Amino acid sequence: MDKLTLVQAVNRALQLSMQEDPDVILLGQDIGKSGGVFRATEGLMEKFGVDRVMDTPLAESAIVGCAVGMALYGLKPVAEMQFSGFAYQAFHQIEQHVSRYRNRTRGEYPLPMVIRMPYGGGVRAFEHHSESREAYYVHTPGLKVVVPSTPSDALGLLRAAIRDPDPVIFMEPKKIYRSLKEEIPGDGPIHRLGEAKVVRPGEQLTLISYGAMMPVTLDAAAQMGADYSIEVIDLRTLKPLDEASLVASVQKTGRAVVVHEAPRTLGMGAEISALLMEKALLSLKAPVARVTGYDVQMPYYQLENHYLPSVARVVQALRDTLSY
Amino acid sequence: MDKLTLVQAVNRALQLSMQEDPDVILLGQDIGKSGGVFRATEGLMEKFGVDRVMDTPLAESAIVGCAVGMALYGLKPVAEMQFSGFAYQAFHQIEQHVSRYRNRTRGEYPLPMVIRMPYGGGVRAFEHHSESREAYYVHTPGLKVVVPSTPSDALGLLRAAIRDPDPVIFMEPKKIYRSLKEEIPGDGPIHRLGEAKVVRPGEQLTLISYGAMMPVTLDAAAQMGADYSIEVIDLRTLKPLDEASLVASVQKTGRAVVVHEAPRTLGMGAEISALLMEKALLSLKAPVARVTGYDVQMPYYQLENHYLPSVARVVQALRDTLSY
Amino acid sequence: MPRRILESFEVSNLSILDPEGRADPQLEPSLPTAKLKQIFEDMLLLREFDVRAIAMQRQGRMGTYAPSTGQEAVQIAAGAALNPTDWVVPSFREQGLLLSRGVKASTMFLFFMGSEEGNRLPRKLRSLPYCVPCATQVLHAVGIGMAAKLKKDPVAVATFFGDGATSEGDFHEALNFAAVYQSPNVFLCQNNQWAISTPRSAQTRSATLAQKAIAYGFSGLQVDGNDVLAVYSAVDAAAKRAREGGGPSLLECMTYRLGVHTTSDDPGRYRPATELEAWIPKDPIDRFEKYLLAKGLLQSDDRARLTAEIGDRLKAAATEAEEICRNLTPDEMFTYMYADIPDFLRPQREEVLAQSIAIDGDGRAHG
Amino acid sequence: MPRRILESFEVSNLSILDPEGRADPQLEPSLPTAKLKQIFEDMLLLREFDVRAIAMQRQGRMGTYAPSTGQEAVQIAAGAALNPTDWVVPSFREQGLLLSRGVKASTMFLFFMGSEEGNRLPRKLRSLPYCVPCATQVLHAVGIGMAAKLKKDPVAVATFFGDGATSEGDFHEALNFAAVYQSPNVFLCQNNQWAISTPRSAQTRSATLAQKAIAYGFSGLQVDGNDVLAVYSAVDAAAKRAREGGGPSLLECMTYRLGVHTTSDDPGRYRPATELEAWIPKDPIDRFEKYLLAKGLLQSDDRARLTAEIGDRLKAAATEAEEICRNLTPDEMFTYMYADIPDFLRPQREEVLAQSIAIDGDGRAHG
Ligand SMILES: Cc1ncc(C[n+]2csc(CCOP(=O)(O)OP(=O)(O)O)c2C)c(N)n1
Ligand SMILES: Cc1ncc(C[n+]2csc(CCOP(=O)(O)OP(=O)(O)O)c2C)c(N)n1
Ligand SMILES: [Mg+2]
Ligand SMILES: [Mg+2]
Repeated sequence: MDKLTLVQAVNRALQLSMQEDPDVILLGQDIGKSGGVFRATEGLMEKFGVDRVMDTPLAESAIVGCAVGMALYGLKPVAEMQFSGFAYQAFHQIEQHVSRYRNRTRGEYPLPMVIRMPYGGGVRAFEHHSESREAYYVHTPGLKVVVPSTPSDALGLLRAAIRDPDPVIFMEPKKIYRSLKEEIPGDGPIHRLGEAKVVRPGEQLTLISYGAMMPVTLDAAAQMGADYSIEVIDLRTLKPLDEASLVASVQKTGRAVVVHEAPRTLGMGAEISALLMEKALLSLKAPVARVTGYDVQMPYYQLENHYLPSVARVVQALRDTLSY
Repeated sequence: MDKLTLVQAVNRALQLSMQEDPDVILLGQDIGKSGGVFRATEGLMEKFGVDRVMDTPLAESAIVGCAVGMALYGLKPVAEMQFSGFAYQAFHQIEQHVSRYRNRTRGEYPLPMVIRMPYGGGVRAFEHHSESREAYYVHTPGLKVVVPSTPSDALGLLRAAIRDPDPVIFMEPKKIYRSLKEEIPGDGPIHRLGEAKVVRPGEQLTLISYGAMMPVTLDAAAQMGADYSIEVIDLRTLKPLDEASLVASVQKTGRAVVVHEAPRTLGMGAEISALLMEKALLSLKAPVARVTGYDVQMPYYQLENHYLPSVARVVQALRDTLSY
Repeated sequence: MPRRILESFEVSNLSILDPEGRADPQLEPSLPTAKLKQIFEDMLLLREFDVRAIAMQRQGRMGTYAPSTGQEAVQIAAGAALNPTDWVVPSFREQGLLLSRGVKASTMFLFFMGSEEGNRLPRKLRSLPYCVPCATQVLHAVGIGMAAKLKKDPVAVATFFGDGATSEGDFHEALNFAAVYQSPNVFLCQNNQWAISTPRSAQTRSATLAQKAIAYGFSGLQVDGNDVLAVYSAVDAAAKRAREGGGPSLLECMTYRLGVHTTSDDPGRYRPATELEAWIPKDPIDRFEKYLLAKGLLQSDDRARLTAEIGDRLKAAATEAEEICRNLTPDEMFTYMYADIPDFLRPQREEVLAQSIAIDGDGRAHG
Repeated sequence: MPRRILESFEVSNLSILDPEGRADPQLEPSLPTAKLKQIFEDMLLLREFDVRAIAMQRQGRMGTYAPSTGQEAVQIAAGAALNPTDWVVPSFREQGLLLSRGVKASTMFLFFMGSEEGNRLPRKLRSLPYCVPCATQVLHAVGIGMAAKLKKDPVAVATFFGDGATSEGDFHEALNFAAVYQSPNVFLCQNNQWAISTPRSAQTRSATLAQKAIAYGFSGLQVDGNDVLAVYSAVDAAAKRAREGGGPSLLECMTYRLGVHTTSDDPGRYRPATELEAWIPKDPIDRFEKYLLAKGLLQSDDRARLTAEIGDRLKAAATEAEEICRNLTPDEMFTYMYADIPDFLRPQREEVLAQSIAIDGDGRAHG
């Protein structure tokens, strides 16, 4: 039984998917010979050859646009954006084609493809290497958006994303790429997309997060001690959102706090708050609170930890919400 | 005193701005000789010459990227995206530079520029000519986002946007470009960005919208008749949002319905609902309701009116909210 | 050694038919009679499609329409030079190409009538539907080419775009990828001299568009795009090269948009009438007709007869398309978004169905 | 007439110094002694900046760093050939260029230490800060050029980018706009043969990058980028042409990244050691030193002495930068977002200030 980090789990998921389906191919910058700037694709070119693990020129729109073409032909391309901050170079291909091809052609040309991208802050990197802009993709009809927070989920969700008949934006929390190892039995799980997970059951408050903010969120829940019963939910899939699980939990607890590092305005917290407004207002004992990145550009690394939600900020929101 | 349509008001605002400030220049596809596909820039090349009204090659990223350079040099460029559905070709320039330059350089290089784009459906156009994706820009820190709904506001807001020291995304509701004329005395107003407008005062419910959905929204309010007292607010600026006005209104009325044609998930309605959750929960007598476009790609024109919020849908939401 | 020449390049032009429809005997391709006749008929079909579509647009029976009049040789000869196993990836002005690939006329009408049914092109036709954002489709064509190469399928992938589209970043990225991966692509530019109101000379400063291939290390050829035989020969050669692993080619086909950009456009605002007049004598159908007449493959009244027959077929196709439009139901906007409709969309679909909106024949909703 | 040549093109290479530092007498530019010495000093400064920055990165006193070792001639000679009234628009690997334009070393350090203070370049330097997304800055340079032309200011605008950046759509759109508007741009490619792990040969199939200018109708020149005199002459000529209204030029400067892509990179994974070895003898500083020694403008111990002096200055600059970092306050992230802070951001700023987070010297928060 192997112990894997999150980035190793991504690598494993790619390897298993390529083994079981010859139509799965990878393309991206520096993913082949060098194994990717985060080593997510390490060893795969050696294993599957340069035809199935393609080092590309420096052009994101081409990577996504060619992946669209490959998917139209019948392959299952998995494209890597080196950082989510450079996926905007391909944003028109994503909005105009990735999200639309199936619908536009009345199902004649589905697009089974995955776009992987490391996202998020806290790794002391250059500008454009720290953003969290999942909202752009969640707002775009036709996409699915997945963000794992553990090695095992990364494996199970990525395998599911690659098998999924629809295009999936797969955002990888680079801050926790290597921060913990998990034992994964056998080939590991294959998840279903669209299912949130209660990672800690509780009765008094529903604490919701995903991706790299999960450890912070769990720490905050732990810090509240045994006096408070906090239910922690990991969204895992941001689109389609597991509305039923969220609503059921908040109907039980009557309180909710959402944590994410993306900017507050029109971040996931807004949608979840609006959802609970619509579906659980009468259960609410306090306003749904948002602990988020601020509505500023992610500062360069000297100040990035002031930008990112901290355990202290989450704890503060939990206290405020519990004592409302 | 002239009667102007909304698109004529845009034209007038551009003309006045160019007259009073020689640094204002326009660039975009087909804006010069042909006067723009919607005639928004008609006559301006004749008046101000090809140096200040630049017909460009077919390349949105270049239009925005060069506008950035011009603004860095000290000009005040007003770039036109022919349709908002093609602005994604420039999305990386917007996210990576337009929204960041001032902050990145600690104020040394502000970017006084405007990106105009017609948006929205209901004009029986091709695919990509009908979207409403203001949420992308509203979520992006560093931008301001303006959407007028009347000729007079279009004039006053565009002049303000051009004078503004920060970059402004100016989205023009093409469906109502010509649907009504308004008398505009003298040079017309110069608005302040960031101020919503109560276009119809009321006591029982706050009905919030902007842009091309304002006529639908006002019709719905009117259809409710004299038995109901509905306050209608036109947001006008989506970012920065006039939170104070919204909260004050809902604290008074206790009910709110938001109408927009953008997809529901993470559309403006989500942010407003979350805002009212946080700032007005105790005043709420009913959940804040959203009447929006669906979470699908805007259908081709045969079905687009089924996608767009209709008066009937707004009326239904008003009834449901009032009787909650 | 100080200033030494590293490389030199040339760009040339191919033309086979002269203005009077006489072919250069050295270059004239030997095409079967049936093929020549088919090309001529398909050209008439395209022109007639324009006539009917513009009329319907004026009657309010169709939305914005982008005609091809003047560009028949490029589309039809290119289509004729490709195999059914090859792929075609059009922009939004290739009605003729798609019709010649077997797409039903009613389907083509449906696109312009505002229904996605106009994009329901059976996979077996290997013809992608229209693509509105300029140059984005060029990348899809390269991806298809890369995939075909990977699968060792000997197919060419021809993609079509306008002169304006060559200014977009996607054009550049596509040609670069195609060269790097030696994908089996034929890049076919319909240089109709205008991108809405922007003349070719203001779009880019290079003397030709064909020379842009030099930037990617492969060859470009300028072709007389109003010359059926030149287009056929050039596409045939490029497609063969592609199928045989010889990599991509760029063909700049010089033609002219004789009509409006779309039915929303008024070229009178920007285009000198003299320019239009100079191109009218180069009409590709007239030129090809002269060639066929001289060869005895056509009689002088054939064109009128064929046009009338085509008119009847198109009339029926338009009626069929209108019938399909009448039967569209609003929940279709949900049906194809995902393979399975996700839970969160179900209530939205129910809402749209519950809305009692009366729809009239042309899709305007009252409610 | 059928197949006729329309245009022909050539691409050539410019080189002035031979590997032993001997200049071609026909091409040797006549530069004042002071300028020659300044260039040499600035090259040493750049190399020493790398040494110090890499050391600090290893000590945890600096974040990721992108060194320039091996590329000193391009950056410094290009900077020297430009006027202070010209503009420069760098990518993220032009420490030397910016230092030679008068940017303080402490400011350059601050960028890599993770503070926007590293981008606070006084407007009067006409030097834009670093730009991380490849090729996006090339468009800004064109916009600046267009604006300068509009204002009739006789300035050149030089922009820098790597070989990898030429594959991006923005590169294409920029060169096309520059040609169409005849903007006063110098496009300077630091072709250091690698884009992270992608070798030049896999980036594009064209024999040279210089020939890409042909696509836009202007001229490209390949330059020996490890040759100070060739770079100086080429940039000087291109900048003059630009200032005089002669339009844009593309210069492909052939150089080599002797070190890592960034301090996060390990070239051992992808780069053959033999290639590196072949480039070491072409070291641009050694070559230029030989030239200056032969001319008697330098003594054999000058380099060591200058390097030591520079080392001291850089040490002080690093200390200054670290002092600035210690005094950063978190509300700065709000201060510069908009000209005036909007109401909705005020509570967020208050929240960040209210958070009691202990900060240690290198910016890690514990809270
Ligand atoms: C990315 C993008 N920007 C803008 C448009 C709007 N538009 C539609 S057609 C057109 C001109 C296209 O010119 P060209 O490529 O020469 O093709 P043609 O119309 O002449 O066939 C423009 C600007 C678009 N469709 N896509
Ligand atoms: C748009 C974009 N995509 C990806 C990256 C990540 N990245 C940083 S440097 C680099 C390679 C750049 O190569 P080149 O242009 O040759 O410049 P060099 O690093 O050699 O100076 C890449 C891919 C980026 N900065 N920008
Ligand atoms: Mg054209
Ligand atoms: Mg390089």
